Amino acid sequence: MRDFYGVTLKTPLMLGTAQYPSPAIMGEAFKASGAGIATVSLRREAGGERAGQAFWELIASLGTLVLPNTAGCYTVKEAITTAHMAREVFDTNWIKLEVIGDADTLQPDVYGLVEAARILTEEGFEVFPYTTEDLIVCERLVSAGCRVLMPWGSPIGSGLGLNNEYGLKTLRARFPEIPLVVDAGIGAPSHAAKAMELGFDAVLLNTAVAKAGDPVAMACAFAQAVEAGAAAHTADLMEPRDMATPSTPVLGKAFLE
Amino acid sequence: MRDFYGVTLKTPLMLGTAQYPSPAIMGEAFKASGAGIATVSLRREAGGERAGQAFWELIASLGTLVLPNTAGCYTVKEAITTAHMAREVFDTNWIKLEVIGDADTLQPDVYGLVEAARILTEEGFEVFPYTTEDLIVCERLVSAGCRVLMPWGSPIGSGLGLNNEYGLKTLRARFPEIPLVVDAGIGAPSHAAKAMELGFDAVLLNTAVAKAGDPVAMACAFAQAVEAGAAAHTADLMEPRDMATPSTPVLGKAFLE
Amino acid sequence: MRDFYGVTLKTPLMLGTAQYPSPAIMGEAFKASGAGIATVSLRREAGGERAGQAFWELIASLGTLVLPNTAGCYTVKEAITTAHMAREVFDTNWIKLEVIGDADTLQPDVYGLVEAARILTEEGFEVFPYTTEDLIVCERLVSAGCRVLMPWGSPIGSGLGLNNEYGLKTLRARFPEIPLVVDAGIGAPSHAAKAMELGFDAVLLNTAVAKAGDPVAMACAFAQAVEAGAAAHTADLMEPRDMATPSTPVLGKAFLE
Amino acid sequence: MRDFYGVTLKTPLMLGTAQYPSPAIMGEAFKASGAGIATVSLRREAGGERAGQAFWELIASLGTLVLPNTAGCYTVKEAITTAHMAREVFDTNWIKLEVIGDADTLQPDVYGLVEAARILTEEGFEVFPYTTEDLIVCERLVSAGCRVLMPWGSPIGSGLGLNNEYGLKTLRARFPEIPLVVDAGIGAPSHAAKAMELGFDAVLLNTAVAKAGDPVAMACAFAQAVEAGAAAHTADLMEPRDMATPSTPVLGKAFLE
Amino acid sequence: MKIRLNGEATEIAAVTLAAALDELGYGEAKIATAVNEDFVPVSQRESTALADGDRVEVVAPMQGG
Amino acid sequence: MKIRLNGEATEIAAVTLAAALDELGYGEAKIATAVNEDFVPVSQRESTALADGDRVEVVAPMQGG
Amino acid sequence: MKIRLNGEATEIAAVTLAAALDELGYGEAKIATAVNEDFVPVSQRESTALADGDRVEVVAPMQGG
Amino acid sequence: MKIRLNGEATEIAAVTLAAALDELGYGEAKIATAVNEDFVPVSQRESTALADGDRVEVVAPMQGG
Repeated sequence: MRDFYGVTLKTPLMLGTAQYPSPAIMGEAFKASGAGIATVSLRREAGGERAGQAFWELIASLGTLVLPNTAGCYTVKEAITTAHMAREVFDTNWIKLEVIGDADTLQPDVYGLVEAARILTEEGFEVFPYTTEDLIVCERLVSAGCRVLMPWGSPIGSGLGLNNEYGLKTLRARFPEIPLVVDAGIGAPSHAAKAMELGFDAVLLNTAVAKAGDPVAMACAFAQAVEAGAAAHTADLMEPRDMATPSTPVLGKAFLE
Repeated sequence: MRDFYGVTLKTPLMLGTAQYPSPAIMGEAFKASGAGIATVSLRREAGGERAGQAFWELIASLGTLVLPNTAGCYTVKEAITTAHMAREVFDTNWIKLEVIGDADTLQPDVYGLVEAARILTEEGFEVFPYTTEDLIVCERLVSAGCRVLMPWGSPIGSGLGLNNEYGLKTLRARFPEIPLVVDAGIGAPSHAAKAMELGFDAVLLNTAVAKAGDPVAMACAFAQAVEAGAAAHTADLMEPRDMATPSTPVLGKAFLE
Repeated sequence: MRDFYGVTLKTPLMLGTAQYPSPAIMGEAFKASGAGIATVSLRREAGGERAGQAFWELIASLGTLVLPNTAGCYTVKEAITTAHMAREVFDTNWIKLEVIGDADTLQPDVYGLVEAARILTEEGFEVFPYTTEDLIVCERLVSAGCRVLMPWGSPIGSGLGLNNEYGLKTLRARFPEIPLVVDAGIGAPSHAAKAMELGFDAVLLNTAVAKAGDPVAMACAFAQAVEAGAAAHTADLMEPRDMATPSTPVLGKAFLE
Repeated sequence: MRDFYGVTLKTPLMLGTAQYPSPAIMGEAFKASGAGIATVSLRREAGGERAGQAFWELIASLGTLVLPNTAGCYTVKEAITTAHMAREVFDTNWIKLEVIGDADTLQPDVYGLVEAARILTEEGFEVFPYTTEDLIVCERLVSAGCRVLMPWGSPIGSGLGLNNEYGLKTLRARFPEIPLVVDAGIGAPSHAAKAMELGFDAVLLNTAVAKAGDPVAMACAFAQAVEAGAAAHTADLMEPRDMATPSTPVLGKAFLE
Repeated sequence: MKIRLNGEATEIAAVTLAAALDELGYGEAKIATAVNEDFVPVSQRESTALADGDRVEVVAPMQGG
Repeated sequence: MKIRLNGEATEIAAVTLAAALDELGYGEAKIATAVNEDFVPVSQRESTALADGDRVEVVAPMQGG
Repeated sequence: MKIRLNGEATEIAAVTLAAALDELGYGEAKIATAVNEDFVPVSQRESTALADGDRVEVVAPMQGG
Repeated sequence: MKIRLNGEATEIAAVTLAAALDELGYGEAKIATAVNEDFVPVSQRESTALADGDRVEVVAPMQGG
């Protein structure tokens, strides 16, 4: 099994911490789903506010690994400074690198992304780049030192699933050694299962769980779906056939007409 | 939760018993997946052969409910006689009614199907009709007394998944009270999860499990996938959106450029 | 080329006459598109009203073949009586047979359809049955004497296109001699082109043209699309490939780095 | 209508000149389809060979505009030198800029592409960049001076059609002023029609025509399909509906049962 | 007598379908007819007697899909 | 007499279905039976006489999808 | 002097980042800091002098996707 | 001297690109040239001296997609 910078995941599920109805529900979603990695972020805090403190204690209580992101950064400079602040606050070399190129689609700026990935790698970070499914971009990221790739399925928060299955398949075929995570756009467990059936190593979710009618139950549903997809990939799926064949051997059928 | 002729399923997974590498592996697939219903059939047996006896003991040991089928029957007469023989041998009123209309696609003959369903219902059978996703056909089956509907996803053994999602959605919307099972054509856990996300009550599989590289692991994968899909349907899936929205609140973002 | 009860179509486009902004625009749509067949219907008329007369003169001026339908008929009896009235009024043996099974989806009742098709054929009609893509149903229709099949692409007026491409492909493969028309559900020229690429003989449209912003231009667009699809089918389409190959021979490339 | 560096296309069809069974058939394909732009390339020639001369005379006889490409270039340097040689030989400032990133998928290297586009624009070229559907990459290309964008549909020669419709739609929405061409991957007229229905300005094809059973007929089929799609986009397509509605007004239906 | 014409209660003096159509103003209109849900061809309108309560349908060409 | 057992020509001495099944070695096997395409339940095997040329089907449980 | 704290004009007496954080009530809060868009680690807060108009960012953990 | 012409070792007497192209039989062919990976326009072929080992590329129009 492919490892994430030396860490083997307990489960192929990574879960975001934003947009839940309440911190308690968020905590439940993690406990119930067994998600092994929680993505977190940073924001400005006023003196005496201590909101970050409270959130931090909640996260610490989850017993998951923490993956800080650089959400909302539009430049290499912002992303790098944010990464440094995150490393100090969260005490980890892991960084989910987001260099956003567009405020509507929130898609990666693949130019800033590769540059930031190279710099951060040189500075000792272990980079989880949020990228498109572009093979060439992914090769650049690997050359820059990334040992994990996190292509989007579709735009963040869209829930559209896997917009370019062909592109994701190509990545799996071309990076047999690199852990691949579908990050963003997954809206239903069937999408997550499909990603794992393609041979991906994990799925990173947030909106589909946090905005579900019942986030805790939905988190569990996704946990099962990713394990189902992973198991199916290992167990070797049947090839679809254009010709139908009987499930019941016709040999020895009684003659009754 | 919808019941199947008074029976509440332990799990939404129904599993066929054909085409496994060995009876032992088949048994393992059932035990490991917890499938609550096993489909079975009948075939000619010679005096002293006792093959049926051995198979029967294996099935009995699984502790599942047994759903005999009328596989390979092309006429109402054959199907009805087969159903009577099955009722006696398997000691159950349940019958998975197949009236096949074509030897290649193995698809239902919706004319013979409705007639046979009516007759068998009158004779006290509890009919599980293998049908197409045709709304009108399904209304006829319900009028004929069927309290379960089993539309195909795609041709038996094709593994193509859900060829007509729109048709399946229509059935769910139009038969809120009737248990619906996708029977035939499912090739991967993501297909099964999708069917459950549409609000179906169960999935019936055989080839995708029996012909997998590792049938036991694949059976478990499907068991997880159907539960994931069922849970997701209950937990209320997010609506896909054509516009991307951030998972991380932009409020309070540090200004670093 | 397959003929429709002895008639060879000028173009593979059949056009409905309902829902246009005005009779004049409808007339233009026919003239501009060169559609060779116009579907028409019957409705109650009061004494002295003469609305039917006016419509009839407009249709007659189009110089197309006329295909009366039995739209809105829910029983065999209604459909047959309507067919007889249509034969007298429109002076043709052709009838687009609709036996509707559901008021919402307006889908065919495949039971009434086959019975009505048999009776009408015996009474000398040349039946164009509006059917589903069900292979067995289509075999029954052919046995009942139909020499044309008109499976739906998706529900009437939905514009969803071809909901079950696999089913349509199967029909083409199984009825090499019978003219096949996709009737209902087509929403865009790309849908119509696809149907023809599958080897269908014609497409019947109404809503997608009549409800377009510019019905006349849209009718022409569909006329081109069906001819494009038909020509492509004849000219033998390339097989899609999962591996990319260069369009430009690499042989003899200059070495410039 | 959007113009291509001041040129208004006669038709939305651009056609490649490679892989035809013979030069004569290629010539016929152009004449019959009316394609207004022919893509061409360069290759090494030995003294006295004059193959290029013969090909050039054939192209000149077509009376189309000529769009030279930089096919097979993997570096900025190669692409730029090739562009200069092409400008001299073909006597045009137009260049279809290909900077290939991978020998299997032949997909663009979006890093080299943007750099080469900037340099060539500064040197007075009018660049037609072969790119992915990445919005950010396309914004960079526009900033670099490109006034045409040519995103791929799927890998060159694959015939898979539009792998990421969502991405293409996004480009159309975000670049209302820029002519957009789907370049590469189109395999059937229905794909080409779809691209135009999305509001694209043209389609560039080669393999699907050259490798068809009858390239001349296929070229015509594509010519019709792109015009159909363009007309449909202008004529305003109906919105697909999830609820079916009748094509025939039910008002005034005769009561016959 | 009272018939139902296209679903509407209607009083007519005529006793045959042909006469009724004239009386009701259909004249030379391009129509087809049914009585009590059975088709009545032009050739039989003269010979088709109407009785009180008969259901008469008169239809004409219209737009269709 | 000569019957067809599961499609095969077979010579038997027995004159009832029950006896035939014993003679043919089915003993206690878990089977169901049909004669000339009609189901014959266990309860009627004794009383079911066989005639020359009868088509007898004997089936047992098997794998199914 | 006047600095901009998280984008807001703020008057402080302190002359080092560390002192400023105390003065502003951050105390033991779990925070990270940047001055004029450059990260300043905890270890350098003492030695980081602030000048009039400096842009100081103070961030803390929050939810993220 | 020895140059590489389109990747092939080639012996020429000419000392300018223009002369080399004549010597090599390109005459009036519709070609473009590069020396050591740099484009050399027609206008500069006369003035472009070749040195031993130079890499000369000569290309002509061909089919392309």
